[in-house]
Parts: sequence; structure tokens; C-alpha cells
Amino acid sequence: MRLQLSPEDQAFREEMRAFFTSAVPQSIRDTVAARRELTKDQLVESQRVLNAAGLAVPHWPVEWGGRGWTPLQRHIWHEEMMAACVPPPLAFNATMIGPVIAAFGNQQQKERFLPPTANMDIWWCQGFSEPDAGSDLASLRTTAVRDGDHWVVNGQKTWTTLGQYADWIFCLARTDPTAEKRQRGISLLLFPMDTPGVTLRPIELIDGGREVNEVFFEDVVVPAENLVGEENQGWGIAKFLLGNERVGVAPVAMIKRLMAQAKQHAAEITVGGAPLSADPLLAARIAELENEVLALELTAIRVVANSADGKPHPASSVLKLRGTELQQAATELLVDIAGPASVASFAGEDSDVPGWARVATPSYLNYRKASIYGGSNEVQRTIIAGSILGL
Amino acid sequence: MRLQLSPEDQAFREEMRAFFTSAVPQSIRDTVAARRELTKDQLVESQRVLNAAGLAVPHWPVEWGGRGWTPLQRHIWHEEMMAACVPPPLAFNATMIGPVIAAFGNQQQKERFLPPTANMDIWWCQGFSEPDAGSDLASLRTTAVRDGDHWVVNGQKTWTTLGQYADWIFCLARTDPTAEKRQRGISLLLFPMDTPGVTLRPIELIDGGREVNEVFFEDVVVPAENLVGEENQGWGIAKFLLGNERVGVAPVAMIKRLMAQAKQHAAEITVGGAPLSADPLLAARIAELENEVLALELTAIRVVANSADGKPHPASSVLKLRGTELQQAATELLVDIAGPASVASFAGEDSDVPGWARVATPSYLNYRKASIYGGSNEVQRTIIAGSILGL
Amino acid sequence: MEFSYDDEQVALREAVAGLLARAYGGDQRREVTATDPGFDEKTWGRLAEMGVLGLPFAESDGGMGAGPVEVSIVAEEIGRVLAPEPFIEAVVLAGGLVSDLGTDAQRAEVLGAVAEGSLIPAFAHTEPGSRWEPAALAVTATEDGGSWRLTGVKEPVPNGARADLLVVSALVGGATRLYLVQGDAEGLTRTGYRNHDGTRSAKVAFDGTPAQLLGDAAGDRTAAIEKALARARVAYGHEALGAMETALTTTSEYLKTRKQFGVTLNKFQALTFRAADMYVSLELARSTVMWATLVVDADGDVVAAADRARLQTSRASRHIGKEAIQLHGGIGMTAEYKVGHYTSRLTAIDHLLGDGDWALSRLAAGVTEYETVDPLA
Amino acid sequence: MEFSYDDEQVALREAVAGLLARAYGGDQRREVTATDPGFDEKTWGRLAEMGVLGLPFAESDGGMGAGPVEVSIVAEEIGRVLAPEPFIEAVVLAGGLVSDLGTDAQRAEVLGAVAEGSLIPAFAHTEPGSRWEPAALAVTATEDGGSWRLTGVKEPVPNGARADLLVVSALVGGATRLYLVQGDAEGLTRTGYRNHDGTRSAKVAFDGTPAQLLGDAAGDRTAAIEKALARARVAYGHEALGAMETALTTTSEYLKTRKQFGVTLNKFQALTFRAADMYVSLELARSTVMWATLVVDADGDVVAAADRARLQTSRASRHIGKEAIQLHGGIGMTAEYKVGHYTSRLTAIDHLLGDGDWALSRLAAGVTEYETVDPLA
Repeated sequence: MRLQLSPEDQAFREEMRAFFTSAVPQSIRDTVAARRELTKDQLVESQRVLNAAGLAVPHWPVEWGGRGWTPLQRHIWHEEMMAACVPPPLAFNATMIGPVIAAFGNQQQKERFLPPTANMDIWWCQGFSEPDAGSDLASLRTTAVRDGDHWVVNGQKTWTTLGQYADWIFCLARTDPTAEKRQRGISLLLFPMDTPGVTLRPIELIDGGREVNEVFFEDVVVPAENLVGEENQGWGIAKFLLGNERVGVAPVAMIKRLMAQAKQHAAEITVGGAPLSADPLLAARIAELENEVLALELTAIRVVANSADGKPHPASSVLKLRGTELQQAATELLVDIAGPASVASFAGEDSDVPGWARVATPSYLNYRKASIYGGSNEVQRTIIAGSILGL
Repeated sequence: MRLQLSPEDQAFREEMRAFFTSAVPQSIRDTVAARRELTKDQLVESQRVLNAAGLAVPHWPVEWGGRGWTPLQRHIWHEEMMAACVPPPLAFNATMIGPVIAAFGNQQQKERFLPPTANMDIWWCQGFSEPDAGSDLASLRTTAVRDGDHWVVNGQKTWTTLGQYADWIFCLARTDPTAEKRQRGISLLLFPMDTPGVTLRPIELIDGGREVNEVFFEDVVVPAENLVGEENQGWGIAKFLLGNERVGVAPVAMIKRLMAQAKQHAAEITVGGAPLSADPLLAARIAELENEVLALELTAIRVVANSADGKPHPASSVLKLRGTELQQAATELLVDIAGPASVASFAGEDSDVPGWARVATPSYLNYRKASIYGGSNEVQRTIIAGSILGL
Repeated sequence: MEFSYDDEQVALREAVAGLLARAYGGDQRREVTATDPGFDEKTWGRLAEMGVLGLPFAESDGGMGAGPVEVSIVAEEIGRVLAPEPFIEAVVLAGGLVSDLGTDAQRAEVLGAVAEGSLIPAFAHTEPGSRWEPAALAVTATEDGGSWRLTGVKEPVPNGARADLLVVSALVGGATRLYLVQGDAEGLTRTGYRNHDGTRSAKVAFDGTPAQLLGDAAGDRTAAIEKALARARVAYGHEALGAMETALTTTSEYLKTRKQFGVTLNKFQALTFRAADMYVSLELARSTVMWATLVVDADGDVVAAADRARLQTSRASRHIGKEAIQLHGGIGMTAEYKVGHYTSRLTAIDHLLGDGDWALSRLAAGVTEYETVDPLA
Repeated sequence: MEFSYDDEQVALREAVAGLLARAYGGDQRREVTATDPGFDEKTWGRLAEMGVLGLPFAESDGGMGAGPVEVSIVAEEIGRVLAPEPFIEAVVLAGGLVSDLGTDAQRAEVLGAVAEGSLIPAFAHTEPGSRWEPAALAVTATEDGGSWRLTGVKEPVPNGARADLLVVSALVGGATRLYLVQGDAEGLTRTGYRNHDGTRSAKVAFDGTPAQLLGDAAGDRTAAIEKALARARVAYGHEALGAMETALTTTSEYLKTRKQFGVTLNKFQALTFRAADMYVSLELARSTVMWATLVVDADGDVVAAADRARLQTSRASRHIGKEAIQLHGGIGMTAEYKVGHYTSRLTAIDHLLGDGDWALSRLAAGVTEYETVDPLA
């Protein structure tokens, strides 16, 4: 039991802080701080800066760019990156398909895909979710039929985030429709988004953004060599991937940034001659939320310390559940501080409504997704009740 | 749509208020106001005062003492009674078995039981719940076997509130163990608590009180004439009885009394030179709770207006659910206002801890029952989801 | 106390519901809100033909002489289908101020035209940095040879770009007064934009803009504005009730039909219990908002009643708005599906004239001044 | 930052757990708390033999020289079985004050005896009308020819009737100082009673009661008391963690075994999800309380850390205490079953040294003074 970081970890923290606040372009970090949308180029540039410094995929196997850090160091890396408003490495590349290829791919696949995946020479998107599947992945309907040395893929995916930027897709498809258990008979295929027969339709979300897409496959021909792992064993790969999704998911530093912004804005608004931040109810709301974020942060540190074997600690579900709730609470706080200005979301630059107030409600609405995507909070409660409490 | 009461209802309200604040002995009302336990004699005396004035069983059929009031008048009667700290008529008599006998009993049973039930010449207790049944009444195990012109009852009941004062019990027993549906084959029997073979064991609750009991039956002989309704038709009677339990259950006036007391105590406590009631967080908590109580009260008025046919409006479940939650919130508020004194529950009369603070935590703990008994809040949510939303 | 509608009120509800179902029964709302002015002028005209736009105005002013209950019925139907027409903004709020305070000539000129649908007014009151106060903050009025000129910025002004006439609050020597400004007045610059919920607001800048004093009394109008805002808060409460009800029924319907893991979602008790809690929130809010309308009708303490309604509605609409999306899952996040729009609109309503915590602060400040809240008093 | 126990700490936990399991593994608690002094003197003696009662005191004072982490381990095991022994009251709080402030002679006289179990001290600080303030309110000390006499009333004083020695806060010319009063002092009247959770408190009246100044410095002790209270708050946080964990495991076990409508309760998703939420509350509180103990260990901002722990624990213990009863149903209400006692004790802990809203008010007052909370700083 020790409060302080070890001297090594303290030094590591300072090294990370120094790097993130100097090496990543200020314009990118300003865009993140203002909660504006990053361009594709900004995202690629940022990750390449990280990758050049060996900071894009530290959790990968060392031979493919990993750093062999302790879980606490990975936590510090992530938190300092977020605190510095550096966009984290693209999850589809760094957290999802990269580790999957490293674990399940053959040597040729590793050599072909891992370096460009780390460096964003390939932008990946996910082909997991389907319209009628939701959290029930085993009921997927997209099919891949073997035809000589090719697979022919037909079907539809949805919730494909940033698919409009993607070069390649990793796609779960049913390869054995006769399998008795629905989880059997699923395989993971990789193919370029410009393969004939792939079409993409953007889905507008309730905040007006277009970050997710539907993807349609019509007789898409995929070389057999693009199968990852064994045929009909995709379910295990999917579980591995989704498990990784839950590691270190608590967006602590992002929430803290939002809270700091909220406090600053509240201090600048005057109500009845006093700063809004002096309002006792608002101050109490902020203090309560900060305390919950502290508890989340400390829990994240406790959980990462117990995740050393690489498998997600069951309490990771606490981080996902509470992390998204607090993220949503922080975005809601900003809407309320914006007050009457919070409706003016699409005012132009000549508006007297400040930019942070304009973005407040769309961001609040957008983050309603946080408790749905990536394993909904209902899924997390199921995991806690089942895996931890044995219910 | 009209805000005010009609002149008639206004006059009715004033009449009730005048009666309750003058006719019921002050010592009884003071005991209720101080949240102390009433003696058996006080409860009997109070109900007899009401009954003499025709105010004990106004919802019964007119020929048995009912008044033929509108639902709004019944609501006003109840709220004024509670506001005046008058103990309401004993639920086992007035709300449970009385209406059951009036609806299902034969003429002889009505004549024999209804007048003494209204006047508390008989104190009834319930024999519904069993140790292994809980909310699942259909699984009861107490049996009644016909033997000539008697029933012989064996088994066990529990949660029998104030059974220690009771003269008679109304008891559900399984009279046809071969019935295909478990709900069939249940009958309702009445018998005196001093019948040989009846024993009572008090159950201490977590607040130290002994208001509930287990009741054991060992070859208890009950005359056949004490069967209410038809043999094996007890399930319908039980549903009728439990449905009545849900009518007008929102304890609005009681919560308002607790809130008024809480405000008064908070005004009398000094913190840092100012009254506790001036603390912004406490004031906001009180204001929020008062607003929720207002919403409950208004909903109660809306619901009673739609219960004219005597059947519980499905939204009655809202009243039970929210009513008990707010009752619990009010008792919790009093504990928090008592603050450091709230632990001193069993201090004697020479204590410097005021009586209201001593009773605060036991009362809070005792009222945890409110969301369990009388149809738990889980049952109410099931009713709302099923009967109202069709889920 | 009596909460049921009479036959005429039921007929009004059915007529408005029918009109709005034709206008917004399908996917029309997204199309209508995609282009300025963010609502359908034809639907506005039909509402005028039905008499809805003159409901609260005196018959002598060209209105229907109806009361807040009738207004509440319209607002609730608007909320039910999320109709983007500025009924509350133009009729209840801006029109209401003219009706309350205007001279005979002003009422005659404005209200009949509003009722006919030929003139849409807006209330330009909120300023950059203001926070739901009833007084003006920095927009000033100066008298210039018997006529008035306004200077300063109002923003956001709901429906401020489309409006034909602006009712504007402005400071004169520390007092807040109200003025009428024509949409085509010189020195008036309006920049409209889309709000997150698809409705429109505008930045409205005055630069020595000619204006007419509303009414002929010289006193401070802060109290009158507060009362008009309170009535609008109650009306927004009804719009929120309609929206919450649709959000809940849509969610219930989804739970009954959507399958996961081989069964419909209503087999998952954790979900149905949450829907039950949504119903509880809705019904409690409904009682409070209906009561507040009756307080307006009886001309009781309208400001306090509106605060109570607003607090209850704010809590309920956040609860229901969030849960409606969550219980839908991903589909609830999409603009093509309707439930997210309800959440967006409920969020806007909550912030237009004061949110729940704002109302709570006001109620908390007075909590020691009475023993209990008696709605029958 | 590192949250795991070393081998010695694990051994301590196991030893204390074993001792307490023997003492309170069955139904003993109800019996023990039924009669005065509300705890088991034999168990107290066994804790002394194990060295537990001298844990935080310096070895030179007769203690074990251990730190707050070891104290937290004991408190958590006490909470797990709801042992009614006054470890925090006597050792952490009263003993801690003597350890912090006593003269060499006082420490020698008191702490060794506390460690041996032969002397049980109590901190008499709360007064009628006080509200968790660190200063004395109305009990006064007067000097009388070189010796001190106390006058006034302290109530409720946890374990105040049984205590052999009272550490008493009293006012002298506006300053709060601390005094030692022997249990058999003249002019001392103690009236003990049962608290709702089965522990004991007392009204302690001083009437010119002889007292000895604690320590030899003359200054105000308010800050020292605040710090001692903060350490006790953190220790109570651990007791609450132990109690919450048992409340949760008991509830989970019940859900797995209790049948209704023909199936075990864990088939009802609405119930298992609520158990999951209890786990979330527990784990988040655990992190904060453990961190606060590390802040005490590092002698950081102990008062602020204790407030943070208290706020989180208060919220969690109310949530878990209420849900534990509700998910049990009727059985949870009975004194024969254990879960209600956990709720009762958690309620007492919450109110002993400041509740959640009290801590929140203190944190809120300082919220503008920093940008973010950094636990690693």
C-alpha cells in the first residue's frame, strides 16, 4: 500500500506529459479541447507522431511495437495523453484488430498488417454489429461462402464508426450456417473498403453528426488468405476483441478535462452579481461529481494493477459502466452551465454564444451513445451480476 | 378542470378538520405527532370515536355504516384525519376484512361481524403471508381439512401485524391440495385467536419494535360456518382484499407532517451561527422533496377521481410506489437533521437528545418495510409494466 | 379540484391532434426542420383557420377568449408529435405580452393578425450572459423626440429571424420596459440558425433601431415579464408532457417488438421496470403541470406554480429522455428514428426558460416561509 | 500508487478475521449487545493479546508502532462481522488524541494500558446541539489553583458509560482544549443507553469535575481534534466497507437460494442488476477509502481526504443498506436475520462524525480553488 508513484513511474509520468504537450501539434490539441470534430488528416497525423515515438501501440507484443509496460504505466500513458488533449490512437487499429492479428494472425498477416496498422497507413473499421443483432452478436446474418480460393460475402453491418475514412474492414461473417450452436460457424475476414460490392451509407445521429455508417456487402470477393485465425472460430476472436475493448475504458482524464472546463465557464458567468460557480447547488453538484470521478480514477488504478495477465479484470465492467455514466453527467453539467445559450447549437461564428456553449448540447446528445456502444451498460451489469456476484 | 374544491367539498373539508381536531383525544394525537407507539387502548378508543360519528368505515356499503361519499371526499377524509394526527381506522378491520365480509360474506356473517368490526369490538389480524411465500401468495402451505362441520387448520403464518392485540384472524388456507392451478383450492376462514392450537410468536424488527408476529396453527378447529365465500374460491377474495389495500395508499398527509416537523427542527438547530434550515443544500433537499410530495398528492387526487367504480385504478401502483419512497425519504431527512444525535435512539427521558431525534432512526429503519409490505415496490413495478404499459 | 376536460376541450384536443397528425404523422418533421424557417407555414395557416392561434386572446382583440387549459391542450398535442411550429413562442409568450400590456391600438393591430396567422411575433429577451432573469441586462432604450430607439444584442431569440414583429425588453434608467420592433425596421440585424432540436433561434442586434413602447404606462415591466414567462413555462410543461408520453409509448412499443437473444425485450425485467419508472415520472409530472395550469387559470401564485411545474418536468424529462434512448439502444441514437428527437426537444424545453435546478433554487429560498404546500388552498 | 497488502498485513487480516469469526461468526452479536456494556470484554481482551489495541501507538508508548493501513485492516474486519467492540472509539480516536498530544507521562500512563486492554478511553466531544464541529460548544474548563474543573454536558458520547477514562473537549476563553477525566471522578454523572445499532452511548454531565489538561501546551486544539476526527472518519470508512461487503454477499447469497414463483430470485433480472449496482457502489467507495488511508499514512491533506471518503461512503452505505433490506424482502426487516443490523450500523457510522451531505458542503466550499483532483499528486 503506497500513495505515491514510485520514482520510476513518476519519471515516466513526467516523460509522457512532456511528450504529449510538446510533440503533438497544438492545433490538433486545441481542436480536442474545444470539443470540435477532428479531420481524418489530423487523426492520422497525430497517431503517426505517437507511433514515431513508440507511443501508439504500447500494449502490443514487443516485436510489433509494444513496450512491455506495467498496467500502471499504460494507465499513466493513457491518462496523460487524454489530459493533454491528444487524440488516442484509433481504437479500431490499436485496440481491436491490431491485437487480434498479433494473437490470431499468421506470420504473413502480421508482417503485412501490423506495421501499417500501427502507423495508420491502413485505417480500419469494424464489421461486427448488424441491424438485428445489437448486443446479441451470435445472431449475425452476414454470410461468407467459400468459392475456390475466395470467400464471397453478402449481408449488412451497422454502427461502423468512421467507416467513411476507412481503408479496410474487419468483418465477422457466418461461414457455417449449419453449425448447431449459433456461436460456432462464424469467421473473421479482412478486406479493403473499396472492394467491389462494398457500399457505405452514413447514418446521421441525433446531434447532427455522421460518425457511424451502415455497410452493405453484395457478392464481395475476399481472398481466402484474408481469413484471420481458423475457419468457424471467429466467435473466440470476437470475444477476445470485445474483452480488450473493456480494458482501461474509464475515460477519467477526459471527464476531468470536462469538469475543469465546466468550472472555468461557471466562474466566468455572472448571476445576480456573483459568479455562477459560487451558487451552492452548482458547487455541490460539481463537488459530488468530482468525488465520483476520483473514485473512478482510483478504481481504474486498482483494476489495472490486477489485470497483469492481459485478461480483463471482471471489475473492468465497473469502469465501463460508471465511466460512461460520469462522462454523460459531465456533458450534462456543461449543458446546464450553458443555460439559455445551450439551445443555440448551430449558431455561426458571429454569434455571441461562445463555442463551448454551442457544442454543449450536441455533445451531450452524442454521448448518450457511450452507455450503449462497446458493450451497453446493461451488458456490463449482466457481467457484474454473473461473473462477479455469481447471480 | 378546476383548481378549487367545490363549495360542498370545501365545507366537507372544514367539517372533517373540525371533527378530527376536536373529537379525538389530544393525548392520542400528541402520541402520533411525536411518532411514539400507540397503546391498544388508544387505538380502540380512537376508532370508536370515529365510528360513533360515522367516520370509521365510510367506504363500506351504506347499510353497514358506509357514507356513499365521492372518491374525492374519501380522500379529503383520509388526508384531514392524517393531518390532524388521528390514527386511521385499523386497516385489518376497516380496509381488509370488513369490505371482504360485506362483499363475500353471507347475511348472518355480515350481521355478526360487521358492526363489531367497525367499532373495534373485534380486533382482526391477517393470516395471509407465510414464511416461504412472500409476494407469491399462491404457494401457501397452511391447510384446512374438512372434518364434519369443522375445518381443522394446520400451518404457519407470518408478518401478522399487531397480532398480539388481535381477537380474531382472517386466514387463507389450502382446502383442496389436489387443485391443478395452485391458485385454486384456497379458502378464507375466520377464527378467534384464543382458539386452542393457535400460538403467537412476536418477531422483533430491526428498529427494536415488535409489531409483527408469526402465528402457528396446530389442529385448530374452526366451525364450517366461519368460511367466507365459497370453498376453494379464496383466491378471488384475496385479490379483492389486496386490491383494496392499494386504494388511497399514498400517505401524503403523513409525509407532509414529517416534512413540516423536519423544517421546524431544522429551523431550531444552529450551525455556525445560522439556522440549519438556511443551509442551501438542506433547503434544496427539502424543496425538492416537497415538490415530489405535491406531485404525489395531486396524482392521488387524479387517481381517486378515476376510481369511482370501486376498483383500483392501475395508477394506484404509482401512489404505492412513490408514496412509500417519499415516506422513506422523509424519515431519512429527519435522521439527517438529527445528525449526531440520531444514534441515541434509546436514551431515557433525562437525555438532552430531544424525543424526535431519538425516534428518528428507529422510525427510518422501521419504514424500510413500507416498500416491502402491502405489495412490494417490485410488485408495483410489475403491475405498471404489465397492466399499464402492456409489457 | 377537478382534472377532467369538458366536451369542448375534448373536441379541441381531437381537432388539434387530427391536424397535427396529418402534418407530422410520418417523417415530415425532419424535412420541415431541414430548411428555414424550421416550421411549416402551411400548418401554421391551418392552425390559424382552426382558431388555435387566437385561443388565449380576448374576443374583442380578435381572439377566441379561451383560457390556459385550452392553451395547454394545444401545447400537449404539439409535444406529442414534436410539431416545430412556434405556438408557445408566438402566441403564448409574445402574443401574451401584447395581450397583457398593449394599448387598445396595439392589441387591435397585433393580436387579430396573430390569430389570423398573418403576423408572427417573437419575444426577444434573452441576452448573451443572461440566465433566465425577467429583467433586461444590457439592451437599452433611449427616447429621441417622442420616439424610442433600441441598442444592444438579444441572443438566442427563439424564432427571432422569421418573426414579423419583435417584443423586446430593454433598460431605461434601470427599469425594464417592453417595446415593439418591426421585422423590417432599420438598424435591425438578425442572424438565424438551427437549434439542436431543429427549431430556430437568432442573434438579434439593435443599433438605434426604432421601437414603439408596448402599452402606455411608464413603470417597470419586470413583474409582468416574469408572469408571462411563468405562463410560458407552464405551457412548455404541457409540450413536454406530450413529448414524454410519445417517448414512453414509443419505447414500450419497441420493447414489445424488438428481439434480442431470441426473445422480445419485454422479457427482460430490468428493462420493463425501467419503463415502469418512466411512467411514474410522467404521471407525477403530469399532475403537477396540470395543477399549474389551473393555478394560471385561477390567477393564483403563477410564478411559484410554474417553478414547481418546471422542477418536476425537468426531472421527468431528463429521466424519460435518457431512458428512452438507452432502452432503444443504438437505433435511439439515430436521426432517422424518432425517439432521439424527443430527447433533443425535451432538452431544449428544459433550458429555454429556466431549468430544474434553477427552479429548485428559487423554491429552496422560500422553503422556510410556509409549513406545508397545500394545492387545495 | 499501490493498493495491495504486504505479507504481514495479510497475516494481520487473517488473525483478526479468525478471532472475530470465533466471537461473532454465529448469533453472538445480538446476545452481546443485549446487555451492557454492549460489547464482549473477553473479545476485547483477546484483541489486546493479539496486539490489536496498541497497533497505532508508538512502541515507546507500549504500542506496536503500526500505521493507518493496519488500523484499516482491523476496522474492516470489525465491520465485516459487525463486532461491537469500541476499537475506533477507544483506540483510534481517544487513544489517538492521547498519542498525538499527551505528555510523556500521560502517554506512558494511558497508551500501554489501552494496548493491554486494561483501560478503555472514550472521546467525549459531541454536545447537545453540536453538529460535527471540531470545537467544543458549551462545556467549559476553569482553572482552580493549578488544577482544572469541567462543567457542562456531553452527549451522545459513544461508549461513554463504560469508559475508564474520558478525553474531553472544553472551552477556555474561546479556545478548545482537551482534558482527561477519570471514570470515577467526583462531579461526573454518566447515563448510558443503547444506540439503535446495539452499541452504547451516554449522557456525560460534568459539574465542577476535576480534570487534567492533555499535553502541556496551552494553545487551541481545534485543528488537532479535526485531524483526529478525520483519521477516525477514514477508519469508520473501512468499518463501513467491511459491513457493506457482508451486506452485499448476504444479499447475493439470498438471491441465489430464495425461491419465489417457483424459481430462485436471481432469475429476476431487475434484482440482479440492482445487486450489480450495489457492487459498483462498494468498489468505488473501497477505492476512495483505501486512498484516504494512504493519505493518512503519508500525512497528506488528511481532512480533505477524509471528507472525500466520507461522502463516497455515505452514498454507498445508504444505497447498499437500503437495497440489502429491499432485496431480501420481509426477512430483511427482522432482528433475527442479520442484514438489517448491517443497515442499522451503516446508518450509525454515517452519522457519527459527519454525514455525506455535511462532507459535500465542505468540499463544495472549496471547489473553485483547484482545477482538478489529482490523487497521484
